[in-house]
Amino acid sequence: MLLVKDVQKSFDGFRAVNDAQLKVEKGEVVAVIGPNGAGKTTLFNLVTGQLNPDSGEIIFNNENIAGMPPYEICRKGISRSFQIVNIFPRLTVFENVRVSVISYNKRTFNLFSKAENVAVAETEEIIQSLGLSEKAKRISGSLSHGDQKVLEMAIALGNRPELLILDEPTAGMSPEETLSTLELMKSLSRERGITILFCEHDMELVFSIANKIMVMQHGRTIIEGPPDVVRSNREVQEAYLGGEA
Amino acid sequence: MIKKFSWKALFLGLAVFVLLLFVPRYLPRFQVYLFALIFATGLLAVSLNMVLGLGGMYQFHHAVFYGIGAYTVALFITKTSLSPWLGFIAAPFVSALFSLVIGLICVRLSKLYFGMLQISLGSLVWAVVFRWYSFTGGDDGIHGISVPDLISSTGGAYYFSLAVTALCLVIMFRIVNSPFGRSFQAVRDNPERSEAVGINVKRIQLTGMVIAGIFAGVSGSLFVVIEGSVFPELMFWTLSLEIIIMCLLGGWFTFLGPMLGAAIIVLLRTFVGIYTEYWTMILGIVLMLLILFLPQGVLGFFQEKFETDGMKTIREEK
Amino acid sequence: MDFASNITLSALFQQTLVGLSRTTILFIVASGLSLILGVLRIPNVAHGSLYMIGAFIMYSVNLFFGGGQAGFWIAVILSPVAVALISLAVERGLFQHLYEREHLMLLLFTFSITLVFGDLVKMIWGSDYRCVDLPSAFQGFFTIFGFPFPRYNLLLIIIGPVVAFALWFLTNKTRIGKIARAAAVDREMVGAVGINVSLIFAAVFVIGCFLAGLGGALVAPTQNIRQGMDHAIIIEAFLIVIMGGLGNIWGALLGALIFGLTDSIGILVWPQFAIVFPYVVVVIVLLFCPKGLLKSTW
Amino acid sequence: MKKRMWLPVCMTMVLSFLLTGTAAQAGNTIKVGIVDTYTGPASTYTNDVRDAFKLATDKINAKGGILGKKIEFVTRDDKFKVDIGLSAAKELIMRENVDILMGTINSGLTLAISDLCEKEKIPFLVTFAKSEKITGEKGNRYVFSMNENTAMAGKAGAAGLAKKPYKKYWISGDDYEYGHAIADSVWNHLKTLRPDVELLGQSWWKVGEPDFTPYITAMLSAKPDAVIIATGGAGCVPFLKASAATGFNKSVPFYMHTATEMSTLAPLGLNAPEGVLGTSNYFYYFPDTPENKAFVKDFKDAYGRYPKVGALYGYITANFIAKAYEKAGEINTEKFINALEGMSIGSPIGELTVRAFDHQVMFPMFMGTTKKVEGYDYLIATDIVTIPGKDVMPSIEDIKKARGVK
Repeated sequence: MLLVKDVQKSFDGFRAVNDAQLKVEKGEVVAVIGPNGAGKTTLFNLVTGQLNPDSGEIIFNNENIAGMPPYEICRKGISRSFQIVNIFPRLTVFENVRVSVISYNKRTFNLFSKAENVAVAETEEIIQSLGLSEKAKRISGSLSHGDQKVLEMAIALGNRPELLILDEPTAGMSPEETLSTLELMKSLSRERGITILFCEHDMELVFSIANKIMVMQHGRTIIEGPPDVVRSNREVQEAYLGGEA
Repeated sequence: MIKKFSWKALFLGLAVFVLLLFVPRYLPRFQVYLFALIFATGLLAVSLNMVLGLGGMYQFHHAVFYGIGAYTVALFITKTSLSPWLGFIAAPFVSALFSLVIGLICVRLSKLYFGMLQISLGSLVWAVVFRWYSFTGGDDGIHGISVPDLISSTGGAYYFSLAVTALCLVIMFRIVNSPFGRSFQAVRDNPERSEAVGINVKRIQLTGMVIAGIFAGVSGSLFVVIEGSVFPELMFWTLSLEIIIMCLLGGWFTFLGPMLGAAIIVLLRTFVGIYTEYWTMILGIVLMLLILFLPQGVLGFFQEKFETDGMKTIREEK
Repeated sequence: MDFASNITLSALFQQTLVGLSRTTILFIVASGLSLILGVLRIPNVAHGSLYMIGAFIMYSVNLFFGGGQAGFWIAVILSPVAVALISLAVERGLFQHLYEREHLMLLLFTFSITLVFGDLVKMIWGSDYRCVDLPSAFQGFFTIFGFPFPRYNLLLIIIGPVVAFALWFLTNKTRIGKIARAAAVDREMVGAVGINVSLIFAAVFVIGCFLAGLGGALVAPTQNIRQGMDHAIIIEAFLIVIMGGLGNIWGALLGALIFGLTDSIGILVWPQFAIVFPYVVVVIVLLFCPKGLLKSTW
Repeated sequence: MKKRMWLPVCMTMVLSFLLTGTAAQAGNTIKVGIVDTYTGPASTYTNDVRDAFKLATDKINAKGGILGKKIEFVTRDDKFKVDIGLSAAKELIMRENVDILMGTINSGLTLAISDLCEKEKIPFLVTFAKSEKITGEKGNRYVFSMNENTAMAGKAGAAGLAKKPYKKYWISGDDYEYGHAIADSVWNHLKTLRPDVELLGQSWWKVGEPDFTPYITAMLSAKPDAVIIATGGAGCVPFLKASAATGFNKSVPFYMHTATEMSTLAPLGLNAPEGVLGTSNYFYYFPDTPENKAFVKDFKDAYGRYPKVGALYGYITANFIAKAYEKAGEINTEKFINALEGMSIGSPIGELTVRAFDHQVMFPMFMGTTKKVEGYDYLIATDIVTIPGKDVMPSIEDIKKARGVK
């Protein structure tokens, strides 16, 4: 479904992403791992259009999406969450999610119907499934960090993505929150059939859910394959898993 | 700015409207004129807030669109033999057109850069109006514009402004609470995230500017009805700053706050001006105190006091 | 009049020189504004008022010392210092509580200061035009290629680079400058390493305002000092800063050069439309370099 | 609880503001409303208008007023802004119920108020705006001009320049109505008087231009015989300053309408350029008549300074009002206007008459040259030539043509 081929990106001469390779099939849960500064977030930003690659191809459903603006990529079916909480802080939780549902329904430029009555059912469904119902009326800026991370995901789901990209979905979460996020990701994948691409530092989580793992270092793809292959790869062990595994 | 529709608010709004209908009957002529002026200025401020408060865009030169609306009506009446009413219909369209052109150039930038580029472009428009004697009357402006008899008296102008302002407010309220309005607020809060959920940020900002321009144009045409004059100061940058002050004074995260801000400024200017030459100093001090102690604006303050909802936390975080 | 009908090489040269002396004033004022914008992130509209106050103080001090060489130089030094003191009071009294506010709020706050200062100037100095007489050494003109060039403008052209160098030295070679530049990029980091950011900010604000006062003092002898000077300069200064890149001193210099030269050459090339040239230039620059010509600190 | 009181308190305050009805009506006074600019550079001219007006009315009131009524006046600051001034004029008419309006130095505002006064049927005596449209193209029954206008200034300037040998001219000025109107007027009349003059070119600067050096070098490069400078108000001082600094006045002679006025020359002290040709309505040192001396003394005693040209306008306005009401015999607007049309009064500069057709006071013009004179701290006008009012007035035919009537 998604194919990242020879993608490069540099900032002021620094190669943040250098020959990244990635292949995601429909229905898979793919993890990207690597040390800090390996270029994971940059890679995601390149896929979802926040950055334009210097060279290389990003094919999504047989179409090269490299260099497209983020909103167009989003409309093609790729949604994402961000590593650092990135929500609409002055809006309520409900409105946060509704905005993306409205966008999915192509009603962003609808000037005269009442937003009150638009996209209520879909929004409620998403909020409920992520367990945010109780906080739906809170102003999102006042939520706890963990709730905001969940809200991140809820916003991303509002676009009914085929491919959901999560940038460190559990960063800064408590162990319980991490656990419920893990469950959530599983159910998204199984029940809704959403393809998930994520990056994460929590190795336990990665190996418990991913069908496939891609390892990055210095902006380069070291290896890409099923978890056991990756786990047994010496280069990876040395470079990254090292002492931990 | 999100407000649940409530019967209470609707009832209150209608009651105020009905009360206002009787103003010319019971108040002296000058107060009637002042009310009309407040409507027009308030409409202008609310229209600016459509981009400033709703969309978080630094629209630093909103007065240009106001002036263009006013000049459109004035030129329609003085230079053509068509029905003056057509001028009132044309004004918002011409303003929208200018909004579109200036917007197309400006939306590529953000925040201060956006604002300053807009000031440059707006000043160009101003310079053209200021110099083009044969068409716009140059710096003298055009005076003694004869609007249709129906709306030329103080009372007539009052009712016309009241009706038009009320209608525009209803439309703008619907826009604020439409899916577009919600999306625009999302863009204000977080443009990057908005792009990521599939919103074309530049396009929505441009649309917002055009909408704001339309209502600024309407408000400019009301000014012609009330004052019977147009002059280049209507599109000078200091006026633009004044409109921004109105928005902040009243509360830029509320819908009617800018209206209240406009009323306060107009009243201050008129009544303090009677007693002292130094009213700008008083305005300056009032503004300073306001920014120091009431940063959410007057209406924002009341809204916060009476409808909690976590608004406070937001302010502290900002 | 016809386009470019009376351009001669010497006139062009002359006009360039005149443009350069104008650039000096614009640069001094704009660099102060840019410094404050870059480090403190305050779009300081009151900068124009301080410029005006600088000019008025220049007038009063010069008058007090009875003019002449001594009075002139004392005034040139004293008036920016006085302006700096005023700005220190404003910063400690008001601004230091406001740094976390949104730019728009800060902009309006400085605008309200402009309103108060405007009326204060009217109260103190009244409404008559004021003029500063130059000491006789600077009166008169040189003749360059057959055109007169005022001596004082030559002095301005010399002062321009001196101020630019002093600013460069201040921001790059002194401790306070280095801290200020670091604070411009990440104020929390600087605060975290135990530096009193608030004091640094106050210092930068005062230096920026000192420059406004200096600009006012230097411009005073070339024109009439009057109410409304503040409005005239502030938009120009902002456009220059935006054109050059927010917070960049060299950007302010470049912007001032472009502004001053288009203005004065425009007058020679196409007098009727000289009015719109600077605006057009700003629009063109921002269309091609949306973030200004040089790197912004924002 | 206490906080909840805010809303009603604010509401009452706003309402009480609004309901402050018509100011108390004292039937025993004649009320004059002055809208003028008391903030910004223009106020250096307008303060004199107000002060001299007060001087004159105090004198009239001390003698028992007019028809047994005292003259009372209120002022409003328009800040040189049309919208504020227009609003203030409405307030004076509708809320203060003034009998007469006076002002203002802003031509655009004057035209706007003139139109308002025609609708409201209130006499409007213009005391500083110089646009010739006020009593020309846009004149109406209710507007009177108590000062000279651009057409008159231009005609006077042309009359003076025609006597000089210059052929090749350059025109420069403030890029707004006033500048262009003066320049056009001078040039058109000069062309009629001296068909051989030639215009090399023109340059215009924005109003409030601070530094004129670049313009001066541009003018020099065209090498004209003489230059007509059409700048007014705040531009005069810095222009003279720049011309002294560049020696412009020594290399090219130039004419500038208000160059010889005290508001222009006094700030420059002894550094002003000599030999500049200028026209004005009034000097406190000219004409050297007992009436003028008495006026200057009164003014100086009252305010501690010499009167500038605005003082003349304020002073005669008060006297015109008094005499017109006396002639009308009652406080009646229409009768007041009828009385004022064609009326003459004595003034510090001799007899002045309101021309009945266009309501323009026929001012004589004094053309002089700047010079250092012993005993003055600043330059004054010398070699003053008086151009009588009837010679500088625009012809009635011209006005009819401008108004589009036969």
